[in-house]
Amino acid sequence: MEMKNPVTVASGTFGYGPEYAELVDLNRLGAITVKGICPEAHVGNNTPRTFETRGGMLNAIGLPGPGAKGFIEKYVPFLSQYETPVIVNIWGKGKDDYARVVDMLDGEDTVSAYEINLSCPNVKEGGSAFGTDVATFASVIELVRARTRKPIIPKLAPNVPNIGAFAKAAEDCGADAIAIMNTMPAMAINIDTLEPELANKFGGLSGPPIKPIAIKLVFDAARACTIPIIGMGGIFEPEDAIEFLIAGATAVAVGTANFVDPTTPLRVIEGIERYLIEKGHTSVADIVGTVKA
Amino acid sequence: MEMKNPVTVASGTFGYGPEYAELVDLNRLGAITVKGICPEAHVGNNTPRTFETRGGMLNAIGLPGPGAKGFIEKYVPFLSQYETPVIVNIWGKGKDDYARVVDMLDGEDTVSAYEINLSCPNVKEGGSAFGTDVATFASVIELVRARTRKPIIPKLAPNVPNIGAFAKAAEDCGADAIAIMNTMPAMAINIDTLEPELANKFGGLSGPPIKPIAIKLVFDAARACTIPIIGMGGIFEPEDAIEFLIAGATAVAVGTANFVDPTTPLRVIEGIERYLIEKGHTSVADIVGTVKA
Amino acid sequence: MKQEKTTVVEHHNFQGEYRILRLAAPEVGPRVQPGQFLELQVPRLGERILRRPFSIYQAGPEGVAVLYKAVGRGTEAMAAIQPGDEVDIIGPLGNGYPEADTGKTPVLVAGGYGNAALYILAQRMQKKGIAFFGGRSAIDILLVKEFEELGWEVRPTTDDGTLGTEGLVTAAFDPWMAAQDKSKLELFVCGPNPMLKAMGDRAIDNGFTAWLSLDRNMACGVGACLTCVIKRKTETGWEWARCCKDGPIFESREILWED
Amino acid sequence: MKQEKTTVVEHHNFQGEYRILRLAAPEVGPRVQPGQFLELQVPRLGERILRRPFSIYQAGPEGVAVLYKAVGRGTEAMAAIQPGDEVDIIGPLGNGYPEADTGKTPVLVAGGYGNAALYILAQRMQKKGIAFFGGRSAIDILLVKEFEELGWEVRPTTDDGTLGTEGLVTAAFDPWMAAQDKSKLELFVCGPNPMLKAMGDRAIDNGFTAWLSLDRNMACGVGACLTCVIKRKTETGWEWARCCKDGPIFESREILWED
Ligand SMILES: Cc1cc2nc3c(=O)[nH]c(=O)nc-3n(C[C@H](O)[C@H](O)[C@H](O)COP(=O)(O)OP(=O)(O)OC[C@H]3O[C@@H](n4cnc5c(N)ncnc54)[C@H](O)[C@@H]3O)c2cc1C
Ligand SMILES: Cc1cc2nc3c(=O)[nH]c(=O)nc-3n(C[C@H](O)[C@H](O)[C@H](O)COP(=O)(O)OP(=O)(O)OC[C@H]3O[C@@H](n4cnc5c(N)ncnc54)[C@H](O)[C@@H]3O)c2cc1C
Ligand SMILES: Cc1cc2nc3c(=O)[nH]c(=O)nc-3n(C[C@H](O)[C@H](O)[C@H](O)COP(=O)(O)O)c2cc1C
Ligand SMILES: Cc1cc2nc3c(=O)[nH]c(=O)nc-3n(C[C@H](O)[C@H](O)[C@H](O)COP(=O)(O)O)c2cc1C
Ligand code: FES
Ligand code: FES
Repeated sequence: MEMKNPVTVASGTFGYGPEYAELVDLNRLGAITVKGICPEAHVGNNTPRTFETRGGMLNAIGLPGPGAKGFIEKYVPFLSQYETPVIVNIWGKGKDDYARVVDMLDGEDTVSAYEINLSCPNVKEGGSAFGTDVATFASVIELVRARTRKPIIPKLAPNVPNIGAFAKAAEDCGADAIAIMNTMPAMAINIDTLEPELANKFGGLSGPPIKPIAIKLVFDAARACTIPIIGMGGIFEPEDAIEFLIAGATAVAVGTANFVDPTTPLRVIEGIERYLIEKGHTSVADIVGTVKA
Repeated sequence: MEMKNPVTVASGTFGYGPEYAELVDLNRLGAITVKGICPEAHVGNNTPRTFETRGGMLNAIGLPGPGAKGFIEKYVPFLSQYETPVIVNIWGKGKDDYARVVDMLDGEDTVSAYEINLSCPNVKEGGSAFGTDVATFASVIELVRARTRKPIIPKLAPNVPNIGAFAKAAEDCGADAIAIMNTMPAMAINIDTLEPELANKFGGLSGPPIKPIAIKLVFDAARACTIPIIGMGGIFEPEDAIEFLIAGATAVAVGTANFVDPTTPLRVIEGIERYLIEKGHTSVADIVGTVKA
Repeated sequence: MKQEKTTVVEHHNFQGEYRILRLAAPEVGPRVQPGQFLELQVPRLGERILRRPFSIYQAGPEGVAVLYKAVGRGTEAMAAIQPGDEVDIIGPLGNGYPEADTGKTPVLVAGGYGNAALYILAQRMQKKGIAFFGGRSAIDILLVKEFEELGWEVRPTTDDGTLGTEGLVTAAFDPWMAAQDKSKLELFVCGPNPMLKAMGDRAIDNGFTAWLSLDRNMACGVGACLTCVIKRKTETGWEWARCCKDGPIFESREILWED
Repeated sequence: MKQEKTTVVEHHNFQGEYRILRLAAPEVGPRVQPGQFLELQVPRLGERILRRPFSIYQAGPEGVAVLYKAVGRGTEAMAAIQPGDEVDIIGPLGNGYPEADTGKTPVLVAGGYGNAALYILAQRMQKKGIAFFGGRSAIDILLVKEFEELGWEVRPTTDDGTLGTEGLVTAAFDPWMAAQDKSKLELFVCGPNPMLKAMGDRAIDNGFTAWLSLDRNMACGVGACLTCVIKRKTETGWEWARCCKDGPIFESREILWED
């Protein structure tokens, strides 16, 4: 898969493509990463599903979706109109779900790559459970690797002390790249009702608050593996994305910022180009991992 | 140790006591928690040591300090003037440092309790290394437990997937309480100089951005152990502290907020009292862990 | 749907705690259909980041106006907005109300900002009918004169009886409904959930149509985040529908009310 | 040291990019010693939280004034401060300059906001002497008239020669120093680090005293966080000293310059 530019959108913050198509020219994105898909349609969590926090937000959407078949019927025709590569974020309640969803999607040319969600904090089974134990993590990647020739991009959980071990494991299991980071497990409680602000009790923290955490994880992972890293976490301005690239990310994803300003991915693309010119670089590769540390 | 009220200050954000004494009546605090102390004087990291981020800050002070002897000479006489219990935050480069620093301090009546820092992200040896592996974590607590009758309060690292295991281990090893959370490992890079913004490269994220993460950790820990939890992380307003109590903390600590408004601990104490009256409660205990989840 | 950097033309207190914010929005204004809303980025919201959704009170070639009440951080921060300020909006969003059935008597039922949300509809409808506005007190009943000037008969109700019938909006609506050919009624409702449900129940029990405008917390406003979902009935049971994209207008029979 | 909620009395452009902010601060004002500073909480700083340190330009029973330049987020956000606004400050902070040695000729050396930082000192010193002010261009040399009115002889230097001697402050200071009895000089310096170091070196080489005011990033301003440390010489080597609490004034011989 060739990304036109180093900027994609973060799964779950951009729907399946059509939602923002009136506001953003999808052909200008480096890639479109769609909301998480599992084999069968999934209903997700009850409401409230999101909550705004100081400077960011919590979400516990719970991966509702049309399932692989529904995705192919409802969204592939739309997505196939664009030249932009489509990264499908996949997840499963059990290991074999990951294999099944790949089998169901692999025939679609429109599906350019798989982002393997091993880190969703908002589903009881699957998700994060797979992302915080290196052995389980590796076994899922091996399973998926055996099913497809398309690029596979495991998405790592942030709440581990040793992100490097996961990055290394991903590389060893044949992953083509890794994505860092998913949301940070978090919680908010209403002090009048004593109820959690989210129906799911817990959620994932995203937005500007997590950026310094994500930069550290990307830096550590870049030292531990040689495959490309898609960095994300609180990218709201071009400078944020550039910081990820310098820390060691080869590409970046804009997430929560889409809700605030849908043109953020395009502003980031332009901002990176401006920065490269200013600094006299000819390609993004010139700045990847150039941090003096 | 009896805290007069459920509000203390977070180690490292309030110096050793004298620094804020002109602005805050130390006798009104539930306890004074001082900056980390190890057996010998320690120089700490180079500058820059802190950096402001969106909504919060990074620090990599590196635990400079006068050492146990220096602390006793320089600060114990001052602290002994107050009725407020003093919690000494202790750390070590190696396991036995923890034992040595306790041996050196234990004779001082002014030292009411030890907060065992097993989670400082900013020192090469010690700190976080002890806080992310349950076995090592437990061994340090046992060591300290064997040396003192005073209350010991291990301080947990946030960057683990299973905080409950650490809370349980602390309880099993005879800890009297636990403190959650220390700063979150993080990083910021200057995109013009390509240098990390901190001389130590990495630092710990603190302030409002981490509150939802801390609330989740406190909630999980409260389900895993029966000893009291001192909750901290981004407490800037009374409502923040109340949220920690409802999540399961028995007491709270105000950290970064001291830099912004030194009266925060006092405002929090008053705000909690107001809330208890409003809701018709007679003691803080009435709301601890009352979250409906 | 457009994203537009608008300029504030006017911002003043209207009635009670309600304010009117008028924006020069040549892109969004002309596209507005009755019942649609916009997502407004509150300037200087500081440590909060999400946009806030607002129904469109007035719209024209030159721009839009919203009528709002300060209820929390976002709307309170809006107090500081000055004429000349730039305000970024995304809109018009959501599906408007369907064309009114000219064979029926149009009935508007609203409370709070709902009155404003129905104004464009009332304006553009050929056939004028009757409007039931509910509120706590006289001060909360907005736009009575404006709706009358459009040719609508307005029946206010207030909890404290300071204006019109004392009681909930149903206190005025039910006796009126009793005297009507119910199959000939078409309701357009915008207000708090209890009002929506009460009207929806009546529509179902009495066999008329009621278009309800739902209010849910939103994050994106365009259908991407799946925050604003409600349960919509299906043959087999129910499915999630997005208020922002599949709504905010639903017919009473579509909605599966919870608790 | 007091924390005070002050009221903005005056806020206006002063010269070039510099502005003056005057605060009614009856608690802090009377306590100020020359060379001290305060930590100011910038209103509406939004997503930034830390206070910003500012030298005290003027102080009296009624309050204080700071003279500042917008260089980043915090100082830019200060542009929006209006008379009547509440501004929370902590001060006075740090150790002021020591009593001047009346047996010596007081020499002030400053650049940028350093001129303002020395104003109270210049005001309160019995014996007036000479002041060397350096800057990029004429527009950057602040308060020449004000210092002259206090009875000081002012020798400006500018990089571009638009005012006074062309070159760095040393271009005017060195020739002047050559003609002096060096043991009788006492310098009070506030400006960018290179200026501090240059003056410090001359003090050491020529055996006179130079009190230097250091500028370091600060978080707490009261000595609690250990952010603002510099290396201070000791018999055995060096130790960290806190600019905010142990400084910001240090004698040239105390400082171990890095790089
Ligand atoms: C379709 C629609 C039309 C509306 N039209 C009007 C109108 O015309 N006039 C009017 O006065 N009001 C209208 N509202 C209500 C208005 O949007 C709310 O009053 C406003 O959003 C409240 O925000 P606040 O920050 O002032 O209050 P707050 O209580 O501070 O905001 C609600 C709280 O929940 C948070 N929050 C809000 N949405 C979300 C979300 N999706 N996920 C997580 N957290 C969230 C906020 O950030 C805040 O923390 C409408 C709402 C909808 C959905
Ligand atoms: C003792 C002293 C006296 C001063 N007197 C004056 C004066 O009289 N007039 C004047 O114009 N300026 C003065 N300054 C400089 C003034 O404080 C800075 O210009 C101001 O802090 C810059 O802040 P900013 O947000 O505008 O710029 P920024 O560049 O945005 O601030 C500097 C950046 O570093 C961050 N930062 C600042 N301090 C810290 C810290 N301790 N840790 C981590 N990050 C930090 C800021 O938040 C910001 O991100 C003085 C400084 C000191 C130390
Ligand atoms: C509302 C919402 C829904 C999300 N859904 C998914 C998802 O389906 N799959 C996934 O891997 N990550 C999901 N994420 C995580 C984002 O892809 C991203 O990793 C995270 O939000 C950090 O980036 P940000 O701070 O830029 O938002 C979601 C995030 C949000 C805010
Ligand atoms: C400048 C600074 C210094 C700190 N020093 C210590 C320390 O010496 N020992 C320790 O256990 N924690 C230290 N911490 C962590 C705090 O005690 C606290 O756990 C953390 O900052 C989260 O709370 P907050 O968000 O309220 O600041 C320090 C934090 C800051 C910001
Ligand atoms: S608010 Fe995002 S889907 Fe409706
Ligand atoms: S700024 Fe905190 S010690 Fe000086």
